[in-house]
Amino acid sequence: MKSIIEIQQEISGEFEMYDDWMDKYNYLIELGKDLAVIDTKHKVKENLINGCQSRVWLHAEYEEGLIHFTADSDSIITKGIIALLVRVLSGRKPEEILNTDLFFIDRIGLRQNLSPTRSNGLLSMIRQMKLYALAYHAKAKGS
Amino acid sequence: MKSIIEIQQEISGEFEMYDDWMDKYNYLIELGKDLAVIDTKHKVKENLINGCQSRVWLHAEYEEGLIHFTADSDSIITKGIIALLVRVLSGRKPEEILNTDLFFIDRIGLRQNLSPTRSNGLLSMIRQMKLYALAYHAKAKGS
Amino acid sequence: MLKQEVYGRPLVYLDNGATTQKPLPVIECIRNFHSFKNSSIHRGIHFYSERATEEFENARKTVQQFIHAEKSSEIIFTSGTTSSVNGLAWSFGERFIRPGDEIIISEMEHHSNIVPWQMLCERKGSVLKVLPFNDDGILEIDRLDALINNRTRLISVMHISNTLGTINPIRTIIEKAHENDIPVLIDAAQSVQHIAIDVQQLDCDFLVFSGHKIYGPTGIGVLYAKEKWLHELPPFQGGGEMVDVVTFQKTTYTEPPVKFEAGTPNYIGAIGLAEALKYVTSTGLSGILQHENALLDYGFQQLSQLDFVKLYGQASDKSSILSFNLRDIHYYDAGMIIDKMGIAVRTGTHCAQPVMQHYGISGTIRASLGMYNTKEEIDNLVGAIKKVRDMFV
Amino acid sequence: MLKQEVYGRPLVYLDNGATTQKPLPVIECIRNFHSFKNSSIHRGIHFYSERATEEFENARKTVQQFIHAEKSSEIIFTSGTTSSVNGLAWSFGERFIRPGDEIIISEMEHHSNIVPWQMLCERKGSVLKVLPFNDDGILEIDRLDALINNRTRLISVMHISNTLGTINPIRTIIEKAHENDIPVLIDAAQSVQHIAIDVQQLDCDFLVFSGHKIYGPTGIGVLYAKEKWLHELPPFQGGGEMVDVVTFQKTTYTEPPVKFEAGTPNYIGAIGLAEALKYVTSTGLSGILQHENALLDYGFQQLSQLDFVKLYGQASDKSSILSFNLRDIHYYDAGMIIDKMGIAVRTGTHCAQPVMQHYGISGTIRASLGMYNTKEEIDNLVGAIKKVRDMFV
Ligand SMILES: Cc1ncc(COP(=O)(O)O)c(C=O)c1O
Ligand SMILES: Cc1ncc(COP(=O)(O)O)c(C=O)c1O
Repeated sequence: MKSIIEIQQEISGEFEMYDDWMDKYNYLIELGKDLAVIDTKHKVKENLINGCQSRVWLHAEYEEGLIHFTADSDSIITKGIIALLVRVLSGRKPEEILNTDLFFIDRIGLRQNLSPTRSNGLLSMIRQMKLYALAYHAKAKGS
Repeated sequence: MKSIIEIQQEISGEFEMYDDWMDKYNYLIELGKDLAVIDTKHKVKENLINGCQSRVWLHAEYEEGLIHFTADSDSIITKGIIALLVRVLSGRKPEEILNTDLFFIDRIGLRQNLSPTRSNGLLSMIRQMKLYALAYHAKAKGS
Repeated sequence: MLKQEVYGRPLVYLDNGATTQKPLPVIECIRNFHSFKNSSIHRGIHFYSERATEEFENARKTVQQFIHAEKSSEIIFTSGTTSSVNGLAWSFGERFIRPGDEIIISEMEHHSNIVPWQMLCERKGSVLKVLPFNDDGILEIDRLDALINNRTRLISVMHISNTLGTINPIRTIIEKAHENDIPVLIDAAQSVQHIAIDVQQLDCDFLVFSGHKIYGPTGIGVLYAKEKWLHELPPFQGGGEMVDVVTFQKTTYTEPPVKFEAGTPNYIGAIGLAEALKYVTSTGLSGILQHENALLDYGFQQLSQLDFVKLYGQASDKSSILSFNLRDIHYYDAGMIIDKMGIAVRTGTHCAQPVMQHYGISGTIRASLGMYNTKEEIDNLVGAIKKVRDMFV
Repeated sequence: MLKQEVYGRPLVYLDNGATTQKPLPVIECIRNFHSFKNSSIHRGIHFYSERATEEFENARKTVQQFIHAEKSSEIIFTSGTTSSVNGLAWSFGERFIRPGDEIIISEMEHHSNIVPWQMLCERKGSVLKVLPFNDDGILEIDRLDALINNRTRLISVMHISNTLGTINPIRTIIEKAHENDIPVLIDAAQSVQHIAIDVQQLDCDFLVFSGHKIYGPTGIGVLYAKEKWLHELPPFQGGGEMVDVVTFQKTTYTEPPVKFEAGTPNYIGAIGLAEALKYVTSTGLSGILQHENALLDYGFQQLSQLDFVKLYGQASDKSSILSFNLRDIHYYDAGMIIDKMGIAVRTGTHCAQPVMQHYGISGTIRASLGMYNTKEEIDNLVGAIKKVRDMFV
């Protein structure tokens, strides 16, 4: 499996192919459509993330030391963004998730151009993923 | 007795002699000092006029169809202004007071230069004098 | 005739329901005041303070004339519509509301005309009743009679809906209310900038609006109250110049409107607002209305032709607002793409969650018009919507 | 070093306690925002709305840093000191005040820190207690212990007196209060512009001030509240974005600080205020203080030499304010003449009638200093006072 850094570089490369922000959006939409469907039993209120104009469900599972994320959103662009985050962060160890610097977000212009700061969806998603990592990290250390 | 118009012209003439606003103030201060003292029994709360930073007492008496004003203030400049108003309006018939146009106020620059609009002393004083006139006018007609 | 000035940028600004752009004279008036005239108002006796006070009181008169109030003392400056409603709710509540009393609002209100009454009802044990609207976005005015009873103390309704654009029959509501001796508050936040208001003709008891939605500055708003109420209602804030005599034993208040304007008012905001009202008046409200209505009709017609567009608010009496969703596309996705094409629209609940609940949706896309918008901008919007459709299906 | 810019006119402006003049960067910031950036904030997702929101939230951070709050969410924007106190009095009162509870203020407070508490006490049947000051204008801090008891719920005092200039020993007050688990509100309306404030070091629970007194715009103010209070206190106004879910059955509120900012906030005011704070910071508060103190000492000394001048406020810990009367001359007469000489001072009670009652007077003449004042201006004032004396005797 590629490292978090490698995957981020890979994603940055993919986005660099598009000059036009419209094409970048189109790509995000594609990614959103392709995101593996979340189990409907996880599309529950407890998994909702605050701070988005669109609704985002994020579910985490911890197996053999790794965290697996599945997610969904009623906004397809948001879903595309989540798809990227899942690709980078899912299947990793809690420590990795906690310590990683998500440089790809700035590099592909996600923060400035693709996602609005205030609706805060992106930041809330990342925060929530890190919170899961923190929780499982504590659990792993405790046990 | 001179008419209200004549007295106003007279006052305007007196003020025209002074080029300097400072001299105009000095003159007002003189007038204030010279204002006939009000009977202390009339320096009561009921005779206080609202809307002045300084306190103003205005007393009116109605005798043989004429209204006589006496007044006082703890501010000497205000007293000077009252002295002018008393000179113009005291000893007049209610109708005269009600119908008069106090053109001297603008002509000597009282409104713009000598008295502040907001502390509203001047306007309050005139209003109060006219209210007395109105009251005595109604009384005269009623009786 | 509308002066088609460019307010800074070639952006297509269709978010006038949220806030409006400021005409140059307003911007310059504020700057000019800051640069050459600034001084605190009331009781200061020095020259600048005098002049600032005079301009502030003239601003009050400008507002009075704009809404045709009888007296300028009926105009209270607040910091916005929300403060106006909250202030009144507090004050009216303290004076007139007992447990079991009822207040009527409508189902289409903005949160700012819902929550203050809910807070009041919670505090006083009173009851909030709601006049519903039908799926076309029209108030079911026939049901008002059934809501009114001898415990009804106040009716508070919006003049124009910020989500549906509906112009509500406030005259009828006021008449019915007054037949039962019930005062009426009109939330004119979305109407003063579009339709000429005459509070004396309407005979409303209270009327509120915000400066920033009528081409004026932020942080300033108006609470109009018929004089007879001003003496009965207690002040909603204390401090500063609103007092007559202050001792620790007893404080007495001064006359309205100052009684209701505790602290240093936003006098520069008020003066800026007056400048905006003058601008609107000199442009001509009837011309503005005609222009906006033509745009609205055109936009409505264009969007109706697109079968994937669902429009909310089908009232024939409608103003300046196009609220819609695109089939199978989340409003948030659509909004992001429309924004990228340089068009500012608003997405979400527009602070009117009950309206969304009515339609069982979580939000809409809203384009709201101002006097400076053009037919080309509507075309741009329609083009953008088609493009969005292409991207997502 | 103070930049001696001319703010518009060669007038001698000594009414900074009432309001301050705006530095050019502040004026330009506001104009610039109006011209190129204006858009409503929060939840709008279009570019301009995003950017306006970001600037507004950055303004909050600037305020946070300026008063050294722990978190930016502890900064609530209001429309001014008076609104801040009223909002808090309402909110704190609803949550914590029962009949018989006590609130302590001081005898030298501004009406804005008296009347809201009187209104609260009247509503809740609680009791207002007053910490007196002595004839030098110094709080009789020894008497605080006797005022505090187990019914005391809050102490609210001003940091610097707007009539006497006294710098109050707020650290001591806060310590004493906290020993008894009593929260403290500091009215910093006259101090933030003169003295560096660190709310964490002071450990005050609440602190309030106005934008317009610290070289910023009117219509904007700050309520700082320690985070632990923000969750406990109910919102003081309802409407707009401060809600989470609104239904007619039940409305839930969002997180602080937005929970306390109902309606469209004065975001342009907040951004202007932040610019003013940056200006003050870059000028340097310690330099400002030093400069103002030197002027104050000089002015105090000059006026002390005139036997017909009676100065109020003899505290050694004093800031920026000279309050006085001239023997046998009404302050109103003096003020008018001083104004005519191009010097703006304020006369009257300065919204602190109890201070006047303490001295048995009806008002004073007040010269209050800002960072741009000069020694020449003090000389002008002293000259004017002598001239007044000559005119009236
Ligand atoms: C000490 C003090 N507190 C409160 C206020 C009230 O401030 P504002 O009028 O800006 O609300 C002032 C201003 O006069 C003041 O000097
Ligand atoms: C109908 C209506 N009422 C009230 C408000 C609240 O106005 P403000 O946010 O200026 O207080 C708005 C603005 O969004 C509105 O559209």
